[in-house]
Amino acid sequence: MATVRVQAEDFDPVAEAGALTLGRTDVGAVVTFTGLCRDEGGLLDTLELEHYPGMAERELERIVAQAEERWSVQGIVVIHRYGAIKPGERIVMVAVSSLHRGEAFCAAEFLMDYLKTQAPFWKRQKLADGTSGGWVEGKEADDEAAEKWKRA
Amino acid sequence: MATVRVQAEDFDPVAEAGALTLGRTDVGAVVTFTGLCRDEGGLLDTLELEHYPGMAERELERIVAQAEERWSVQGIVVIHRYGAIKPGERIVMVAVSSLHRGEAFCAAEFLMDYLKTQAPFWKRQKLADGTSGGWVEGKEADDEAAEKWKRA
Amino acid sequence: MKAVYFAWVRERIGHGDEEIAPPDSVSDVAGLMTWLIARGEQYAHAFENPKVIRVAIDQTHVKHDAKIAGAREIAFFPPMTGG
Amino acid sequence: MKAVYFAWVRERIGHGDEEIAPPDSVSDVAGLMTWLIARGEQYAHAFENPKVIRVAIDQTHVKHDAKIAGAREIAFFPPMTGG
Repeated sequence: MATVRVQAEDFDPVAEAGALTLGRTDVGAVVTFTGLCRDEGGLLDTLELEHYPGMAERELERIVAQAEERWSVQGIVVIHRYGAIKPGERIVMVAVSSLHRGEAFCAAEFLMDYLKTQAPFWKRQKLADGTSGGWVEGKEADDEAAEKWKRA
Repeated sequence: MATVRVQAEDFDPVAEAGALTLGRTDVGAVVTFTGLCRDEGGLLDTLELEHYPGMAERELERIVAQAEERWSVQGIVVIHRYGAIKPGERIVMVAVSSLHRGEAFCAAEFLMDYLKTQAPFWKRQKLADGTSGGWVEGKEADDEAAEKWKRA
Repeated sequence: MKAVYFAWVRERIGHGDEEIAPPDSVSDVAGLMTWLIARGEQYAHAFENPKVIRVAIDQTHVKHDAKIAGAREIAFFPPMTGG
Repeated sequence: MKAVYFAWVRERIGHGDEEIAPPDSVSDVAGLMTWLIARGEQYAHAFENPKVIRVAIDQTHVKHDAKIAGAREIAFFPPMTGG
């Protein structure tokens, strides 16, 4: 059971993760990750998220399929927003349910690491002083985080 | 900011984790773990959780302090129930907020690994057929999970 | 000092806590377990495999070679299974 | 085939998509970038550091040595920064 959504609207992490356990008594562990827009010490006004419609959904689905192949999980939810996002707002969430905690932790971290480097989204900053902060640059740390799953 | 609670009552993971971001615009990542009572394929009627009052709270606080020393986190919530717990109900939750996702994932997994082997709680199973399933035995996998943080 | 027992250690011994007054010759946790075993069958059963028993002095985990002098509360219990 | 551009690649080129018809001699992604660069300054700017450019053919990531024959949609974009 996997849910993948790419949307402009905010989402409710509780309701989304709750769907993984609703009416079930066979789930042992749920790990959720929520990524939020930081205000960068007051410098940021808005984060503008561009995405590649169609490919964004497909790529997230591919990443979810990889996680499902690699770990024994019961359910996965991945939701990623695009468009204008204000400080304090949610950008992305992943939730994973499984029998035991190890699988849920690994799969959730894998999903985030892969999503960061593989899913076609790009962030641009609009600063509080009215200027553009430019496009956020890809971080080497993110590439390394994704690479570690190949060695593992 | 850390919240540690040991209680018989159920808790609301949403509200608890929500407190980590409420009114804040400097949080980048929230990782939550929720541990639930599995019905073991219908065999389990109730999980009875015994704890060492006083030490349970102290030990959880010590584990939280270790996590705070080890990773740069913004907030931590740890809640552990005791008493009679039915299949599908929550047993434990940890939530960690931080600027970046790596710290939140590591700290949450560390908290769970340490809690499993260090916090004075013991599970006994009451089976659906009315008999006692006996005390749950400590798993070597849990000891190994806790050990890995010493090598890391 | 007060001895407290949890989970199957408590069940085997038959009660959850008691005041104990070991002689001065009993200096560490291992010695205290040996002294307790001599108190009766139920203790012998609880401590039949001493190396699996976890011990806390005044609510802090300790090893079996920890000294017990000055302890107010000594707890004996099986490996923990919370979470 | 359709070329699509995202983020600063799109901004530098000045539009998000266009129909392109490279000659048969252009066989792979690297060759297509070279061919695009010859189309004008805005392309030269977008592809000034070709090795940082990521490419997808029909919405699947590919390397620069991937063949373009049969492609319906080729996307060019900077390293991704979602999440």
